[in-house]
Amino acid sequence: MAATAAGVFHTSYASELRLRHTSAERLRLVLVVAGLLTLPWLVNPYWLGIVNTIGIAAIGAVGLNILVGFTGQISLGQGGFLAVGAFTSALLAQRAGLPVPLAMLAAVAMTAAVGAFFGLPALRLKGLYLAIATIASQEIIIFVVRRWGWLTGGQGFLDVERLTIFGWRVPRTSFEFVWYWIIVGLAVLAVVTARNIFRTALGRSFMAVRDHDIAASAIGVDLTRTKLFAFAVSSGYVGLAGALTAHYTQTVTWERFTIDISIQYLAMIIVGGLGSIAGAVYGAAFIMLLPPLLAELADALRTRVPLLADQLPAVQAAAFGLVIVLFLLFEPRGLDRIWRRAKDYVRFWPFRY
Amino acid sequence: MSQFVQLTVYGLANGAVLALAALGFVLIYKATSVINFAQGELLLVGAYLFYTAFVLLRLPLAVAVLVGVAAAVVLGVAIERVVLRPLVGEDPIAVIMVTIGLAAVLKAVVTMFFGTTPREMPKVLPAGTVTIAGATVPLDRLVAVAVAVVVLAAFTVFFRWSRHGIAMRAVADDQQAALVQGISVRRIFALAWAFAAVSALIAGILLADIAELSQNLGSFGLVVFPVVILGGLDSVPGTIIGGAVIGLVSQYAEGVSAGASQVVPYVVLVLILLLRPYGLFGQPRIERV
Amino acid sequence: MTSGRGTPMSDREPAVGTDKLLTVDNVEVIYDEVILVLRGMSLVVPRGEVVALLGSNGAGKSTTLKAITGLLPTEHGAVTDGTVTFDGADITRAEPAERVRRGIALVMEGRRVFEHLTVHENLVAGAYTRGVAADFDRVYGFLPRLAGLRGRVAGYLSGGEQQMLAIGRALMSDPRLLLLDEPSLGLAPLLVDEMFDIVRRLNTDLGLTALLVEQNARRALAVAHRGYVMESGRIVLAGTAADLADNPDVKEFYLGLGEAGGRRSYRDVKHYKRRKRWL
Amino acid sequence: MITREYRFPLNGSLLEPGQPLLTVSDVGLRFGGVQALDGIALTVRQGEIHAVIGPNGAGKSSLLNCVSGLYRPQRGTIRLSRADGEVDLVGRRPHQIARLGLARSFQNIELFKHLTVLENLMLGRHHRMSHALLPALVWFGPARRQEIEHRAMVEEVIDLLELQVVRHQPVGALSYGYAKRVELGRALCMQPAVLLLDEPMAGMNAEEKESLARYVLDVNELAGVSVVLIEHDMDVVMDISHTVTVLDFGRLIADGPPAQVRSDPAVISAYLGEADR
Amino acid sequence: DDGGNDDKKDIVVGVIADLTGATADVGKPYNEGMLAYVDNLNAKGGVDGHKIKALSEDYQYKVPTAEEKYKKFVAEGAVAIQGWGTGDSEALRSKVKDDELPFMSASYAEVLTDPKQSPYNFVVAPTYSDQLRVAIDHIAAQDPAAQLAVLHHDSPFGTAPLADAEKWIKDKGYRLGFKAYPMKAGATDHVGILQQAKAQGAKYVVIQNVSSPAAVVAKDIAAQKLDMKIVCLNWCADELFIKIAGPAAEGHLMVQPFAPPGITKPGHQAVRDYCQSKGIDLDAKGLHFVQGWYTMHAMVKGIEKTLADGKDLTGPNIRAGLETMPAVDTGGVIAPIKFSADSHRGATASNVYRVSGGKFTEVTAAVAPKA
Ligand SMILES: Nc1ncnc2c1ncn2[C@@H]1O[C@H](COP(=O)(O)OP(=O)(O)OP(=O)(O)O)[C@@H](O)[C@H]1O
Ligand SMILES: Nc1ncnc2c1ncn2[C@@H]1O[C@H](COP(=O)(O)OP(=O)(O)OP(=O)(O)O)[C@@H](O)[C@H]1O
Ligand SMILES: CC(C)C[C@H](N)C(=O)O
Ligand SMILES: [Mg+2]
Ligand SMILES: [Mg+2]
Repeated sequence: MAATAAGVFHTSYASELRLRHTSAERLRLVLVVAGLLTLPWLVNPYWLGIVNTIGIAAIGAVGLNILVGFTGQISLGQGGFLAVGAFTSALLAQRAGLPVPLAMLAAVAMTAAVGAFFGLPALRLKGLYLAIATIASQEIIIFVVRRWGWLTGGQGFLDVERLTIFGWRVPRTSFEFVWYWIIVGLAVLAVVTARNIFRTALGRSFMAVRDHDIAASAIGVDLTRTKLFAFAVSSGYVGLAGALTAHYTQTVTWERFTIDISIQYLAMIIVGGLGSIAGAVYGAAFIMLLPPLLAELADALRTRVPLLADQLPAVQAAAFGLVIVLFLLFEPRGLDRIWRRAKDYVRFWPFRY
Repeated sequence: MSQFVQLTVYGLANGAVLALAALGFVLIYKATSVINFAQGELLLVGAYLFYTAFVLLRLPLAVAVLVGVAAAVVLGVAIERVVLRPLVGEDPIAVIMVTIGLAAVLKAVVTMFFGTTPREMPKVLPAGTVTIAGATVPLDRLVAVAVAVVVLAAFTVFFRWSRHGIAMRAVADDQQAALVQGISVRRIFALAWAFAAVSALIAGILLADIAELSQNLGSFGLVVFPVVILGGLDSVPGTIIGGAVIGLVSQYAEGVSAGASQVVPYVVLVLILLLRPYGLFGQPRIERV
Repeated sequence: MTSGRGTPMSDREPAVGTDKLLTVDNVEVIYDEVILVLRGMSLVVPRGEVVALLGSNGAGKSTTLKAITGLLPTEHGAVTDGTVTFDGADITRAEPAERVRRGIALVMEGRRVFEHLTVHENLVAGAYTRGVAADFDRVYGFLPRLAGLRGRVAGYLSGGEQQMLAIGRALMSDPRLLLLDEPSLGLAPLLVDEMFDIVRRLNTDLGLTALLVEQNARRALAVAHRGYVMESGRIVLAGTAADLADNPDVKEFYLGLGEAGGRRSYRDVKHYKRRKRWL
Repeated sequence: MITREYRFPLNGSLLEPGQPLLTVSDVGLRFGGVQALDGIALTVRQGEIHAVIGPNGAGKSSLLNCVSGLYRPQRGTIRLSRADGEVDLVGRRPHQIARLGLARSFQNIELFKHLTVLENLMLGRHHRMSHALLPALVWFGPARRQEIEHRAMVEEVIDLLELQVVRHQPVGALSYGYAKRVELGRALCMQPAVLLLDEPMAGMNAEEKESLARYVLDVNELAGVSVVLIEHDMDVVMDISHTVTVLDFGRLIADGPPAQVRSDPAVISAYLGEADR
Repeated sequence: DDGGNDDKKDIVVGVIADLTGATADVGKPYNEGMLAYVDNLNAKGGVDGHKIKALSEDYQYKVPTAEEKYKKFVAEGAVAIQGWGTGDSEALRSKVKDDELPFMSASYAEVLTDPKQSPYNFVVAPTYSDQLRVAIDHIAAQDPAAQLAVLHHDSPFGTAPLADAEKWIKDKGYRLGFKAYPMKAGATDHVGILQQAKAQGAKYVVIQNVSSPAAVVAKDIAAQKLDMKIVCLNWCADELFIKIAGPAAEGHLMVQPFAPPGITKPGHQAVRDYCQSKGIDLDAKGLHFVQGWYTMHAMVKGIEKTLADGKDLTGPNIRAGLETMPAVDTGGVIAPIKFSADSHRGATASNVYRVSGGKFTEVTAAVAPKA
């Protein structure tokens, strides 16, 4: 925790409960904010688009980490919950004509409810058994979404109109730019609220269930309520990510929410660091950035080593897997851990112990 | 009636292959408490290894199978050496993630060497059909079931009674404690992966023969999840029952409504899990305070 | 080999300069690359003796045993300085399995039996390095209680039975040096007696050398030839068991004896800050 | 005599000292073929330290688990007296029982190992805190106020058990002795009506036992908390407990003041042995 | 750039290709065909002196990746896009409309032909619906009361023609029975569906899927000795199906808009010449290579027309170019491709082949759905 930083003395509990204590921490915050504020002017729309998808993924990953990393309930149902968020918001906005912000809010609530429902097996199942049972929720949700003609009018997908907020339609030319502010705003909100949860009794009870459910029940934590609540809260964030996907990509199709996506999100939080909000964000960035960066690299190679050109796509796919493997060999506990170590290293340098 | 028999035979044949693929999962889980997301890709690689030996190198069938097995063992051991050894003692979830990465690598490597077009392979299993209770039943499916049963029985015996089988279960229980018994956790991991690769190879050969040899074989990995969970993540005999149940259920569902067969196994799975949280034969976690 | 059957161990002369089976020399251990736990830990276990290692919670006793058995890497720990020598060979960086093969066995803190295996299967696992040469009869003979429990699942045994099993399992590898980490922990008085008796018999009957980490200092010093006291990662006191039992600090902090020499009642103890002389 | 000012009452029971607080009657529990408890009956009185001893596997922990709802006995009742009457604990879920004021520690240290000492102790306050989502998301306002309020109580326990230096350490890296103390602290933070301690002193040296015994005595004498104590160290048991119950093979073989139990021949042959008298 | 006519800017076309994904078996030769066409064209001087710069990237048949690649091409100044699957074409449809970028793909879904709904999508081949209509017409002519089982890929690609087909049967007053069955991805047999089809009394099994699962169906039919005739549409009506199904493929029918290299048409010559010069075996690459080649050809013709009209290469201008260009003659490889402002349906006529002796044999060439 932050209080290990040398030379910080607290005179009240309130001061100790703050998230940032040292000037270095405050400086970092200022830098991050400044970075976020200037970024859209520094990159082209393509990269800004990637940043936007990272932002959405980060919201979803934060949600998943609440469930997996903080409550210890491994879930492979992420894709299904994203789908619930996306379809709910899209349907409410397109069919019922609800204003998009309201539709998204309803999507969050809907996904939370569905999440809690599919969390029911967690009351009986533990660990990897639960993980695989959540695949069932994934498959069932996707099944419903695909086969229920009413949802998509039998087309299997829904078109969503370009975002209009209070009568103002996001212009085509500054599409990514406008979305950047929406997505970053919501992502920051997601990160801040999630961090807040884990400063309070509610969040602690989640972590207690993760670390030791029997002991948790012995101190008065209602396991049923807490597990279902964790599913609901987590799914709420995931629903937001799903709703954003719907309106940002202007189309909803189940093909976007398959088990592969669930695995990809799991990859994000593991690579980022389980049980870390910041880690979820790092992980989302890592997993979403890796393929386009590899593609850039491949482009560079294509012209230089034409012989390889034919194999490049496969090489890219292999490199994606390889980077993940190597990364975890280097630091099995994730990016968040690397970041902390780097901070410690700087802080304690030149004294090692 | 004949329709029922027909579906049953095909269901069992699918179940047999599923059980073989599931076996690899179970072996790895038993020894390392890790879910191997690369199991489907092991199967894919196994099938292509056999293809290389049998078709490209034109080795006689028996030799080709042996070469395939040897190559699978090498692959399993190599995976352990290069990617799993440094992770001994780490949180299993990190290892699970590594297998996800590994899956991407293995699949891409197959694409690099063999391209994306399905390959033709001469039939290895007998091609004829027999008639059982009015149903036309292809011989290859029956042989596939037999092969699977033999292999699975062998592994069951190994785990129950051999020293290495017990050591493997010990490692799964408590790695540190196993280490101080002089059990080389690495060796056990290597063994588990080698076995998993071999069972995947066998499943791959069968699959390539009864269906086709293409990169899509990799997708079999995910299909196997309900099977392992149903039988119990750590139960070798459980894979047989799990495979049979899931194979049959999805086949029957397919015979009634084509779309439903994708979701029915999962529904069955959840229902069974609610009654038996550790699957049909899985070992409950001992939780005493 | 010892011949001291029946003679009180504490009466014996220290075996300084004799055949050293195990030497831990100036070992430094760091966990997680930052937590320094052992700071120059040194001790010697002469062949044929029982050596007691005392120390308060967190002193680093278990860590010392992990350094000897090579378990540290599994806990993000590492020996960053110093050497561990067993029977003349430097084993500081050897694999755990290699150390077992050389003849070191550990009874871990908290028993750590293989919960899902039966008692007999636990012993099979313990005999892994021995292959077919495993001698079950010897262990069942030595610990007859285990024979009756053969087929029981270890996870559901009571604490005392698990402890027996842990010792039996360690014996299966036919070790020359047995390391015991708090073997009497959680045992009922009768079993504590039995436990220490087993340790004594291991030494006298089987000729095993033992390094015994214990909180029950009185009993440990009674069975040991010599002892060490460690605090904060290094040895602060060493000597024959008898010498240690006489040391005023050991008396006060490890034996719970008052100034007068008699045992203080727990009721009479007041809050106090420790005032150990060696710190 | 040490005197301490408690700003917060640690005792959650309103009964007068000496009144029956926890009454176990005819409790029977079996696991497959093992009869872990067989017709156990005992009464814990307000203000007492009540020791439960017996050989390994006698059923002591099982008894505690029945009381705290982790096991469900097949037979018998376990009644807790409160100011507003008696409640039967059998059949209630563990968290409900905890909320009735039963706090416990575990034989093998069951802490939340990735959390800090402070967070573990704050979890002891869990059942007295609100867990509404909205305030938690916002933090500023009720959530923060609540944290500060309960933190004051937790600090009192930190002070009592001298845990200041490890306050922010994750408990996973604590040494055994500290971990045991944190577990005691977590139970104390619950302001329990009864404190159930399962071998709190196992694995400690004399000095550490002395200080832990002191903590338990303080909690009992100064704060008035009733304690049920399972312990194998007879010196501790005989010195600090008021009543001792002895179990053997799931059956109660003796019950009474320490001196009486100590000289009971059945207890000697089943448990104590000659050496430890 | 590489010397010569620096003054003429390269024309950037983005190609979203499946090179390693689920449909890579056909996606790869299709992509190669496109790139081969561009290479050939550039070697001959390009379009009006402009070189075509085709940016091709693998999207692994994943919708989100397709979106990412699309944005990348837009950022790199692409004036037109070549897509691939139905899923991603439909996902990108509104983007394409917003960005005003002409978009062709290998998805021949009917919705994409209507300029009112999809103003920037162009479909070069007969739609899946038209192909199925041709199949239905053919079957109705053979066996007016036959039962028809349509086995389809379980995705938008598979379901695209179903509703149209049912309507077609009704509108034409056919007495055919019709039932659709989704095929489970990665299945090792389709016996369950075939049992249902058998119960339905199906004589014809129309398959709207790729070759491998279609081959599995053929093998199942053979093993079960069922009396059913397969009719493969576009994506399974290829050499690969014949190869994998082996003897089980014999006698089955195919509705295929593109003439495979094995059925020699004048239009194959240019492709063959190019391949020969590069040492590529066209017959091994198969008909999807040709398909890719002529799809790109159609796109380039539209660009050529735009330039010829003296207009800048903007999306709307190219769209106008495509809509106003004369019918593209492919030398019989596919029926002439002609777009108009009201219809982006490039062609309606498909060929019907039968597999015999492991080869395509023409049953009827260039039949359009009955008027
Ligand atoms: N895996 C670990 N990571 C970080 N710190 C550790 C780890 N294991 C032990 N420590 C720290 O090392 C110190 C020594 O621990 P060790 O377990 O060796 O003590 P011990 O003497 O055996 O104590 P006890 O009598 O309580 O068992 C303690 O302060 C502990 O917190
Ligand atoms: N969850 C369980 N499943 C099966 N058997 C159990 C379970 N819990 C306890 N037992 C059995 O019940 C009996 C009593 O066990 P318990 O743990 O209560 O003993 P104890 O008196 O606390 O012993 P110790 O002093 O060793 O802690 C033992 O035989 C034990 O094996
Ligand atoms: C190969 C095919 C499945 C791709 C096809 N173009 C589609 O519509 O998706
Ligand atoms: Mg220790
Ligand atoms: Mg107990």
